[in-house]
Amino acid sequence: MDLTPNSEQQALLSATADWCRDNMPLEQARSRQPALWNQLAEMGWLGMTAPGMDLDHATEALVFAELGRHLAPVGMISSAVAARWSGHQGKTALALLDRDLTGGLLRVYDAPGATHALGLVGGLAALTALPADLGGEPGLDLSAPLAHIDPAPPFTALGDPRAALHLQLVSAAFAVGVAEAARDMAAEYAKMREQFERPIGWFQALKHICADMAVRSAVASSQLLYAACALDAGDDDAAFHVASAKHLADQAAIDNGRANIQVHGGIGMTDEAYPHLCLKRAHLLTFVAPPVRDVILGEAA
Amino acid sequence: MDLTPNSEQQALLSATADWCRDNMPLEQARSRQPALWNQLAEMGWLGMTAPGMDLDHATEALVFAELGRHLAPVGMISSAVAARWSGHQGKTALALLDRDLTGGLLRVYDAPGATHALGLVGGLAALTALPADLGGEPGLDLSAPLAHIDPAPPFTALGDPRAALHLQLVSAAFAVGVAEAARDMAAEYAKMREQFERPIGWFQALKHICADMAVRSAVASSQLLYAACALDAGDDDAAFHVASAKHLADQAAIDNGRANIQVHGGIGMTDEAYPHLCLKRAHLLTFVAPPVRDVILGEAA
Amino acid sequence: MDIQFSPEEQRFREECRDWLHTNVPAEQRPMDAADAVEFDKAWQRRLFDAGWAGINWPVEYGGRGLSIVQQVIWLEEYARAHAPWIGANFVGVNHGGPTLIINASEAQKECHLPRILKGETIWCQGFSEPGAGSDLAGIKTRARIEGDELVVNGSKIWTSFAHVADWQELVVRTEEGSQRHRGLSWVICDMHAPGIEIRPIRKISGQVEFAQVFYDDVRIPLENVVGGLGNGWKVAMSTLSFERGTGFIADQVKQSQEIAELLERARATGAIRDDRIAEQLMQMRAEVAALRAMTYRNISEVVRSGQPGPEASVIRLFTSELGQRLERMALLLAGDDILDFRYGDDNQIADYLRGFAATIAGGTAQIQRDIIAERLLGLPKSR
Amino acid sequence: MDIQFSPEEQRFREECRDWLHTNVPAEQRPMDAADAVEFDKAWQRRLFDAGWAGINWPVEYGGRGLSIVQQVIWLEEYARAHAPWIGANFVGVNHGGPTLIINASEAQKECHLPRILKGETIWCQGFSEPGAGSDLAGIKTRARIEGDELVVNGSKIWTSFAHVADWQELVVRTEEGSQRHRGLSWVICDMHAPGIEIRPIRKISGQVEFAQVFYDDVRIPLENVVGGLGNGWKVAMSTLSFERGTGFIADQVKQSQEIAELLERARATGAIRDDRIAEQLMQMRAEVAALRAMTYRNISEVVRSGQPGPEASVIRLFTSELGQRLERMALLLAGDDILDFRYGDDNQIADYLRGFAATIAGGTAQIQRDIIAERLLGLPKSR
Repeated sequence: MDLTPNSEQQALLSATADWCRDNMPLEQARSRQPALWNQLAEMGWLGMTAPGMDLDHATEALVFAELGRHLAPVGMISSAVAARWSGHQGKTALALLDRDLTGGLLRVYDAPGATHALGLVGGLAALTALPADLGGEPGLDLSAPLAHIDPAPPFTALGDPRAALHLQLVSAAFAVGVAEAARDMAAEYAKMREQFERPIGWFQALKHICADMAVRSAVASSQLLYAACALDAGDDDAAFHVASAKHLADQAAIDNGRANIQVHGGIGMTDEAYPHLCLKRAHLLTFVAPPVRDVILGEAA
Repeated sequence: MDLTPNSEQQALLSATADWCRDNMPLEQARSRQPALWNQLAEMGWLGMTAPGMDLDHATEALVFAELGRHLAPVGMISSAVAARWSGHQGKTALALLDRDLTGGLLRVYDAPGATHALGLVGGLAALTALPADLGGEPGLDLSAPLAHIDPAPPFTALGDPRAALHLQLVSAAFAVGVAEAARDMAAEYAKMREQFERPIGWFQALKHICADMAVRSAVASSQLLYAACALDAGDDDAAFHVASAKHLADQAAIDNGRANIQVHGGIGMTDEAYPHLCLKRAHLLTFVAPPVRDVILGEAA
Repeated sequence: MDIQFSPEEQRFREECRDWLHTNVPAEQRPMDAADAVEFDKAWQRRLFDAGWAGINWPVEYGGRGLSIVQQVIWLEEYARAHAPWIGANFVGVNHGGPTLIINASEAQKECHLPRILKGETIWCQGFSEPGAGSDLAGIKTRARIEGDELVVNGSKIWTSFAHVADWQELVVRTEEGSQRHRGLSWVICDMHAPGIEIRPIRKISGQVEFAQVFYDDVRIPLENVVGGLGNGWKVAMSTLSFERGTGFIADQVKQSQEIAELLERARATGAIRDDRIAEQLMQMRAEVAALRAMTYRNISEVVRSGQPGPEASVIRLFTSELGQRLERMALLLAGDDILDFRYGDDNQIADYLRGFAATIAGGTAQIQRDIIAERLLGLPKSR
Repeated sequence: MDIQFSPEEQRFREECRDWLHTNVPAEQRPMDAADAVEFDKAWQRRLFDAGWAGINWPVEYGGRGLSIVQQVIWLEEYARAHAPWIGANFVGVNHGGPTLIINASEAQKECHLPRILKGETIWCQGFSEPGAGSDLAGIKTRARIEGDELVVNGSKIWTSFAHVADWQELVVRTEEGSQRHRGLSWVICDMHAPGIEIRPIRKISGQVEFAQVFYDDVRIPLENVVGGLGNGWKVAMSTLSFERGTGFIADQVKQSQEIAELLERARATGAIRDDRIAEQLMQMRAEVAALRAMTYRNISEVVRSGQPGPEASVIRLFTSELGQRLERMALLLAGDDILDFRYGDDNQIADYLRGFAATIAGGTAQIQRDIIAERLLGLPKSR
């Protein structure tokens, strides 16, 4: 039993953090260059658990939380799952059905350059082929081009039910990263910004907002790592742990996202500051593989 | 339109406050002397809106909030309603059915000396005759003797549906009083108690707990007065306003009751301090004429 | 105590309702900024011509000189009729004008007040600075006196309608080296004066509704000082006592319309069958009712004593947080529609994003709680 | 990273489980205080005789000298087996003993440690004072040195088991005029010494489990000072680093049992069909799982680095507030049964009432949030 990263994982984590800071800063998440995807592929992040790299979900969750912290493209979520379970290497777009079954509207994120999109259909991870020229425009989350297909084309479900858990896990990792990014942004601002001739972080009201952000992040990231290990171990309760991780991660991302804006005050209300990028991403992630209540309650069949 | 007490009401209020402080301090609410009831009757508080006194519900709500603040006996609630709608003068015990219809367990508060008990049965205020020797022992709320009758005897519903609204209104007034008592107790303690060489009320965390108590009290008491006026005016929405008042008053009483214990710290956890008396009373009041969700939603037939 | 209005007040309400019914424009306020200002000005003029501008302003400056309760009634009916947002006239009508009425010289009043009421001049605010947000007394924009002029240097921020305003209510530090609340002055600044530069700021909802204003040796005649040099803090604080809580009326009516709409939507989609949603809607419906009760109580206090009670800060905090909860519920009911939001959309997502301002602008929720604890409960000041 | 235990650890877990299965007493811990202490002592002796006392205490003082992970496994299995609450042995085994192990002289250790493990002596705590609760450094109880004795005057409060304890871990001010953290000493006080008076305090749940202790010229040999005169603060703070987060294990298992019971009750009564209740239960079930993850993570950190991470304060705060929410849910599910609660009842209402202590005792939730913000996030200290 060990829920801390080993030295290899730590090295990988800090390399990831360094790379992200240099090549994919959160501050540029308004729109990511298409060329970024080649770099992401080169770094091996589009198929960490796929045959070839064969890393475990625990390592993947650590790295994806770090990527999520820098608001990496959401298409990385679907790419990771497709590479592991379907053999589709490289970029796979992220598909969101507006109902849990095809027939309604389909939203596709990060379509340019992808031949397929992956999403959740009837509780299973499933793939669909994309029209060649599918582009997209920024939506609520400005970072990824969003395209619509109405009605949604047919999907082919992946055989292994663990693919859906994998999708939920990596999207939870992204959400944990968002929660941590918001926490750190708020804490830094609270140390630097002065009002009433003191840093605002000196005031207990602001201090406690930040403390609660730290609690939510710690809770969500701990459960994320446990869930990843449970998936790796083939634990009977893996579905419960992954759903719990997603639930807590979404909550942490949204609540920290909101709190971060409040801590920033007026500047947090502007497009030119960065807090809103975290919040908008957090809202998007709640629609990716949302947790099912009965799974968390242990009521599911 | 005027939601502030006029000069007569103000005079009555301050006389009530004075009397309560001298004769019925909250600090003695652990057990009230039976003789107190004679005094309450002499003061005219057992039938303020009954024929004879004919005061309006607005005045009654003001006075009952003040009485509630001193944790006056809960039997005053049922007495006020019985006097107004059934002609039963003097003390009427408070009846709580464990379901909304007879047949289950009946709890009776403040039975000694009362011939009847009044409670809510099937949404209507209703009376039942009590056995002559019914006594009682303190329960969660230590202030009033509690007796059990199992199964509940038959009740006779009062004809006017407004009697049920009246019951809800005066119990809401009691809850508003509890919320205010807890707020003031916490604020006083926060000014007096020192830690880290300052009054604890200097610390923003404690200050904001107290501020939230003030907000909850202001919200609940404003709605209480509006609801009382709506009942007086025969307003079409009176049932909505009274139910809303009860809902907000119960919340304020419970939440302020809890916050008051937290502000008091260790001493708040002891039987010898008074915060717990407010909280226990608040819990009792949630079972008196609880608000119906569909009435507040405007969904009720 | 009584929630009923007098027959005279009820007649006044009928009058308001009748006029609004036939006069509220069918077209929406335009999205384009320049068109919107023209719309705002025309609508204000129409209100003025029909006698609905400045209900409680003195008659000598174009107002009606009516009671505060009539002002409340007008604002209620105005909101209920979904009459246009006052828009660019907001600062002049609700803030600058009232401040002038209390503090300005006769000449200043005669010059500005009628024009504000007629929609002829647009005002903007110049209080907050990049370094002085919640801490308004931390103002650093300074004005030195040269002859009969002030020469202003510095910067203001969060200024709505800066680009279309003719005048600005500007608070500057006129005593060099003065600290905090002392040495400030409230001046009328000509927004067309040389040396003023305006940088628009985009909100997280995409709208560009406010700006940062830079002052580079901007010259303002000393006669534009209101309430005397060095009295700026007192002048700025006086405005609230003119509004006396009526500013909450529009919010209150808007929130009661919002909860009604949310309920309707939840019924239509069946979401109301989810107990969690029904419970939250119930909670907010009760709270919106309580907000009206609290607002009426505050107005009643003003009528009785001439002054709003300290509960005004409670109303302010409660309204702002309730508003945010209403917006969150709208977001929840919108489901994944929110993903298609784009800058410029004016819908519930824009309301949600803009709505963060409610607990920030004009004193954060944290400052409001300090004020409530200190003024209502007498806890010791910690700032 | 891995959530699986090694084969050796799994075998140890089996051993624990087997022994507990056959040895956990069927009878409840007695309600009567004197009987309860006898029960506690007998049970502790039984644990000791079977080799389960002091799993991670040094072998030379009667412990097993095993790893922290084995300690965790024992505590998990202990809680899962519903083994008796450690009761009167709590302070000795979990607090006084560990403090002695780190700080005491050889003579002090030999004298006290084996007796604690065997359940022969009962300890109580003497840290808090009426005027020094959250502000532990505000201690005023003073001890002057007379020859080879300390003479103690003052008062301590919230002392559990004061009336049955043999020894007390007592922190007093031994330097006259010293301020705050300085000039304090940690001493072993004989609770049978003359001059000690004990006033029981009743809790809001009716139990009398703690007391105020008064010291009137109580004489304590100087040799009972632990860790040196004037080092009391450092000694008191050292205890946590011995426990290193294992103290959270029992809470975590208890809360996972509680959520399971609440779910079962909600299913049985049909309350789970109320989406509000189902939602809250879901929330808490996820949180209890996360609490285990967080606890394991903290333990892993200790195993890897020898020190618990600063996250321990997060676990503490989170556990206390989650516990209170679990208790509130139990109250909600109990419905109007709560009205019949009487002093002395030991049920969910008693748990709810006693549970207020969780965010007060040992540092309020407010203090915990200060610590988290300052130590984890580096925000400036404000006290």
